[in-house]
Amino acid sequence: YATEATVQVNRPFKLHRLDEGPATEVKLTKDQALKYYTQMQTIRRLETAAGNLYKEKIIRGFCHLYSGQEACAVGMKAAMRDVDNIISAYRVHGWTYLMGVSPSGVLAELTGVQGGCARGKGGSMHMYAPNFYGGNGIVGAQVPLGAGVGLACKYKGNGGMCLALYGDGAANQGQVFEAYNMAYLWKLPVIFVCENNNYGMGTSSERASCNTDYYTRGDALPGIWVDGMDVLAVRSATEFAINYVNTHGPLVMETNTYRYSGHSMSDPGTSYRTREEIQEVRQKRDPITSFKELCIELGLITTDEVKAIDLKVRKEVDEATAFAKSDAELGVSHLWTDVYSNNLEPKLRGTIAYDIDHIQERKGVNH
Amino acid sequence: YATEATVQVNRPFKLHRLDEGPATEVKLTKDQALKYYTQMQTIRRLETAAGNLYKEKIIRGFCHLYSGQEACAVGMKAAMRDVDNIISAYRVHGWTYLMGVSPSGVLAELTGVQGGCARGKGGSMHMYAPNFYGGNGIVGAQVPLGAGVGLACKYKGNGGMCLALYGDGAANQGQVFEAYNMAYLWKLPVIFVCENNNYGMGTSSERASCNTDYYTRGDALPGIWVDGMDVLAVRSATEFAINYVNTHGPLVMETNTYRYSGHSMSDPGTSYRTREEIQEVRQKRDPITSFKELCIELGLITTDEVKAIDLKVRKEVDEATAFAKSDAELGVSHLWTDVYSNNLEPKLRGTIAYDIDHIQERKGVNH
Amino acid sequence: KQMTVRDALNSALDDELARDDRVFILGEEVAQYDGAYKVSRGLWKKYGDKRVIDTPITEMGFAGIAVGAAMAGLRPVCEFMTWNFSMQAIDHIINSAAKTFYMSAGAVNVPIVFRGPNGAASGVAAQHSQCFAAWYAHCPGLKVLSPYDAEDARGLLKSAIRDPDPVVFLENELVYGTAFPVADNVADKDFLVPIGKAKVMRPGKDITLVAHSKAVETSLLAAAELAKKGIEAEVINLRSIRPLDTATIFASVRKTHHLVTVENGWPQHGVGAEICARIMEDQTFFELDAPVWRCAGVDVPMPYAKTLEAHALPRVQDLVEATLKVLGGKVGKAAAANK
Amino acid sequence: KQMTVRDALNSALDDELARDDRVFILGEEVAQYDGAYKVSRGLWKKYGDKRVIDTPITEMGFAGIAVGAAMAGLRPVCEFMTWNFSMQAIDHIINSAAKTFYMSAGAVNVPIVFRGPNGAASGVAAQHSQCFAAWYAHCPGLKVLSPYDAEDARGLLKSAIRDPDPVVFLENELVYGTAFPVADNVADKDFLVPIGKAKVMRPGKDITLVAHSKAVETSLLAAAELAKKGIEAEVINLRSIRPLDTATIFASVRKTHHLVTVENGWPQHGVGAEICARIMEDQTFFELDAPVWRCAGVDVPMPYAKTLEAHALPRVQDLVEATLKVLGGKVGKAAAANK
Ligand SMILES: Cc1ncc(C[n+]2csc(CCOP(=O)(O)OP(=O)(O)O)c2C)c(N)n1
Ligand SMILES: Cc1ncc(C[n+]2csc(CCOP(=O)(O)OP(=O)(O)O)c2C)c(N)n1
Ligand SMILES: [Mg+2]
Ligand SMILES: [Mg+2]
Repeated sequence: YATEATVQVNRPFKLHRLDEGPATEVKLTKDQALKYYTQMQTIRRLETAAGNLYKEKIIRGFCHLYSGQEACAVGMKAAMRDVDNIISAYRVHGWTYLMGVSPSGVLAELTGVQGGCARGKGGSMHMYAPNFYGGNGIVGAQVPLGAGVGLACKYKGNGGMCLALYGDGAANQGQVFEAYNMAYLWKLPVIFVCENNNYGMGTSSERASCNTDYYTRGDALPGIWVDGMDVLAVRSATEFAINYVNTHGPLVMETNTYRYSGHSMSDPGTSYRTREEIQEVRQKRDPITSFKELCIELGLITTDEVKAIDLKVRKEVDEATAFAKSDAELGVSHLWTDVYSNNLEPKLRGTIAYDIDHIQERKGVNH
Repeated sequence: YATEATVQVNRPFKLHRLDEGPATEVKLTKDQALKYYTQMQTIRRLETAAGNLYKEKIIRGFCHLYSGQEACAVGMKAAMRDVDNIISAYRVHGWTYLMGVSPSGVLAELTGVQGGCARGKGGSMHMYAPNFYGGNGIVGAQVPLGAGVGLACKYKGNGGMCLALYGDGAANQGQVFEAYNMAYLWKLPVIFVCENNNYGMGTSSERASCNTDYYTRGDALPGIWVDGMDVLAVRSATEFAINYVNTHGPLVMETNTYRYSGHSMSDPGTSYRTREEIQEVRQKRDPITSFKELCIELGLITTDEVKAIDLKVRKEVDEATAFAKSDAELGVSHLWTDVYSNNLEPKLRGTIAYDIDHIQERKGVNH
Repeated sequence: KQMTVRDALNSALDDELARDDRVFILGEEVAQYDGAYKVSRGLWKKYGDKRVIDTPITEMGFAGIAVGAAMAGLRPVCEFMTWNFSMQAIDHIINSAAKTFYMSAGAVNVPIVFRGPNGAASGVAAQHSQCFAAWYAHCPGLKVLSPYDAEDARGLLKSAIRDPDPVVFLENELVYGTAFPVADNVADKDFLVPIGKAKVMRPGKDITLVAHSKAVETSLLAAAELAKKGIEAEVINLRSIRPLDTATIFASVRKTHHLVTVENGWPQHGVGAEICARIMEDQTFFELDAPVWRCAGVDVPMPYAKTLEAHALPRVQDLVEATLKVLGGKVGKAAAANK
Repeated sequence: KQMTVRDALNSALDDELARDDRVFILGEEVAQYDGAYKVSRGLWKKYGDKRVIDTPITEMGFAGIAVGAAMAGLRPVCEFMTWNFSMQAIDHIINSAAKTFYMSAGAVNVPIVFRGPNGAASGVAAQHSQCFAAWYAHCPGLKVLSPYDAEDARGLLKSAIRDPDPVVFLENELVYGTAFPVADNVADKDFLVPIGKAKVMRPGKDITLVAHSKAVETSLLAAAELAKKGIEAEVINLRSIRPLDTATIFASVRKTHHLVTVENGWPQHGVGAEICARIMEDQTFFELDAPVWRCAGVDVPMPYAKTLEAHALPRVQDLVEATLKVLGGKVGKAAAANK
């Protein structure tokens, strides 16, 4: 068996205003192979569990699954260094896990119990972890926020950068262009990542965008198109981009990907696209299957190892599910806990009177 | 003496995503020559008068002069048909006049008296006329509004279109990109006109924009760069653009121009650029002087005619100034007149009680 | 007869699209997807691309386009998928729509309706649960409606679309699917509910509960509870936040001498606060036997967890408690008198 | 000693830039142009490009960038050239800044100050004259300050910058150039005015006038007028709209038994409305000898013409009239007692 292999990325990168692009020939070690596979498989399982909990009406509100897009997050994370940051929209269960929250921390947040990573107060769209700035519910808003995180990196001179992720739908939001522009003027270390899964809710990218080559939409900002179903291509592009943005300033990266489920759990996801379309992607481009097959073919992972991982992941997610179902919600006093980092309101108002004393449990990382 | 001449536009157009551009050889009749000269001269005089009234403290608040940019408005107006519309920002004294308001209607609005075109209620930034949708004080906001006016043209099928004007500073506003995008998707008859006078208040275009080729910033939208100091070039480009947008959908037109005064009257306009820079433009590129010289050279206008126009314009603006100084403000009851087109508030609130009856004088054009 | 709020809104849109060809709908997913919450279901199929327009996710841009189209003679109905997203477009609602008629000295009125679900839904957390009633009603030039049931929804939406001024129309997702009993005439093509008039939903003589949107339901349930205690609460459904129908509130207070305001939005500078002030400034104040009391959403961002969320909004027991507090010693008396 | 509000703000920024290297300023024209209203004069020269940053005219974008930088550990002071333009960025102020600490269950606080001139200036008409005090103070998670004089401006801005929560700081352009007398310690490097405390500007025992921002000036002038009539008005400068210092208001009312609220913003759901409601809900209500009365901006968009503009805001005579109305028959008595 091999412990390292050299792989050619599947589909060529496309470049905008760049003379040179990411490496197309990449190294993959056995450890990496095991890790990426485990991570992608965990995300897939997590989402399946989340979907089921939603169907059981244990998860309320929205529930945006990432199934199909795993290679994007895992590939980017593989390239990130300790000093690097990421911010995204609401489709972030997978990212939350990658950034250090346990599967039970994620699922418990979805079920709104106290063991959730935001103690059940943030919910499906608002999860956080060190270097992970959420979890944002307003389409596009995370993009300037991410540029601001990049500004902080540059300001502090810590060598870090920020990945600011958004969808093909969000890519039309004006504030995204405002963020591109300022990031360019100020040479901020930001990678603007458009995760193009072809649809913004029920609207195909062609019906929403005058130009669906999202990697070119930064105008003066260089861009890279990458196959978002190929974890190694994403890793390679991100490595290149990290290096680029720290030297030259911002860049746009489009990851071409696909979401298997509806937009949120209430959307069957089949009125604006055909079942065949989804089936075809699942069969021909699934990021996990294709990576697994590649690794087996390269001799980096055995089928037994795959089975062992699958088992382990299933067990972990099952346990997390059980925890998310059984854990308790926060007590009612948490309604008025940590509204301010430095509360100065003499009394908070409850439903019928100014009779509540603010409770301070935490001060926040920037106190 | 000639009654018609053929002229070559001075500086070549630049094109973005267009195979063919506007005509570079244009016809100019004597009548047109007289008209354009009169219009440009009137605007210049109006602005000088406005500047003086401001210095005399008769005009309050902001006062944004258009001196230096006259060829942009006059050139566009020359190409506009009855069905066409225009919307702009706050630098619109000249446009208001071109769209049919008398010089006294403009200056009286600036001095806030009842003879003003908005009866003194709108003020410097909020003037209106048929097919002219203002006069907008929020940088960039007029751009989607203009796209909406274009949508109405298309919806009604009246063959009209809308010119949506904005500055180089406004060109970075996110909503401008949002408007481009929707106008393109819906093939709206809109010409997005970036009047690039090189500065947004005290910030040069290079310090504010990642790409100062504003005519290319519409991405999929075609663009034209035109010398905004050449009234015939602007007319030619606008004629081309009107034809284009009614057939194919929106287009971006950048008029390269210059403002002689400060941003508003409170800005001396010399801290962020040199006096020499201003002097140089005045001497070498002034839109009025150069047009006058051209017309004389072509034998379309005599120096006597020029003098006569200058005299007439001066007289008209002087009379308008006198009117704007002497006319009375509206009576106090106009404070509560025409707040709603169909008022339903039983009583409006004055400073200390709900004791005011709304007065309805007008219903508005869309009642 | 029964009608869901969703059908009430849908049929109102359908009627007005049919009645006036200047009316058109635009917003995210309103056409081919039939509306994120299916309010515009079937309308794109019926009226086509020209009249029902899907937009990209660019609220500031499409709200501006809608306002521009209204200025130029059309009658847009601009849907925000939820009102939370109206913050991206709020400058156009306030500066471009609300102020233009006045700024132009009566020249350019802006006939537009902005609509969508407002306030808290279920489990959608802090960024998706804000009530915008007080914010918009703060601003002259706008009319601000907050319907509760199917009659409100249908009659007010039709009035709003026919109105020549900009209207902010605040729906509530939680009742979209609720079927309400309606009178026969509600389905009439020209059934209209007048803008600016509140509706007495339940008469009573001991205390007035004044509410809007879903808080009307809470108030009705509280009134039922109170009835068991022998207290007759009058419930007023505001329907309109601007204009605010103080005449109806005052008439009720002159009868009941006690008032509790109920809203799901935040308290500070909210709807209840304004009602307190209006009463103070009117002769009706002297008819009060006790201070007015507010029930409102707890003054915190909306939490996600179910129990916390439930406690963040006024519940029936809160209203009962507030009522008893306001009635004070008179509770026994009222109950006795009502025997 | 005298200090203009502009210098007060400028020196506060200077101090805090010097004190904490995480503090930086960004906004339109704040650096090379020295600020549109010269509030940041000299700071770019002194601190350079890193600490004082000119932005393009893209409020939504730069406010978002500022909030992101705050989340990641910096202390931005984000200037809006005027608060009117904050509508473009309001989603970041509310959804990104105000709600994040709560949504993250106390993990990510957002130490940021949004500042700039608020409310009406002179002759700038409807789109440039709005007061945002009530809107922002409606929202939990924010602190909302509205300084009046130089002491307020300097002390509160310094407190705001040091505060770990998002602060909305509403200045008034019309007083930027006004020199106010200040105590010696106001210039101290560590002079702070506590957030959330109102200040009694003039003591009095017959009636309380409670105001914020430039309306404090109108109130002081009215108090002087009233003094001529033998009426002693106590004038309270709110300084902070959220938290609202009801303790100071209530203490005053317990003394004067009469209250008039004064603000230049619109009345409906305004600052005065909230004060009315708070009094109603407190025991202090029973100390009132007459209903609370509001003086506020006229409920219309701001007109441009000078006379109309002047009449759109409460003037001294309006306050006097309101006061006499509230005091009613007691005017003579008060005057006699004060002889
Ligand atoms: C400003 C705003 N408008 C609308 C919405 C409702 N909404 C939530 S997600 C979404 C679609 C976004 O599509 P895309 O950016 O492609 O991301 P994806 O869901 O495909 O990951 C919409 C319209 C929102 N949350 N915020
Ligand atoms: C949203 C918004 N932000 C800021 C301002 C203040 N402001 C008015 S004009 C202006 C400069 C605009 O420059 P540009 O677009 O180039 O137009 P020009 O003045 O050169 O005609 C600024 C910053 C405003 N009116 N609206
Ligand atoms: Mg998408
Ligand atoms: Mg400019």
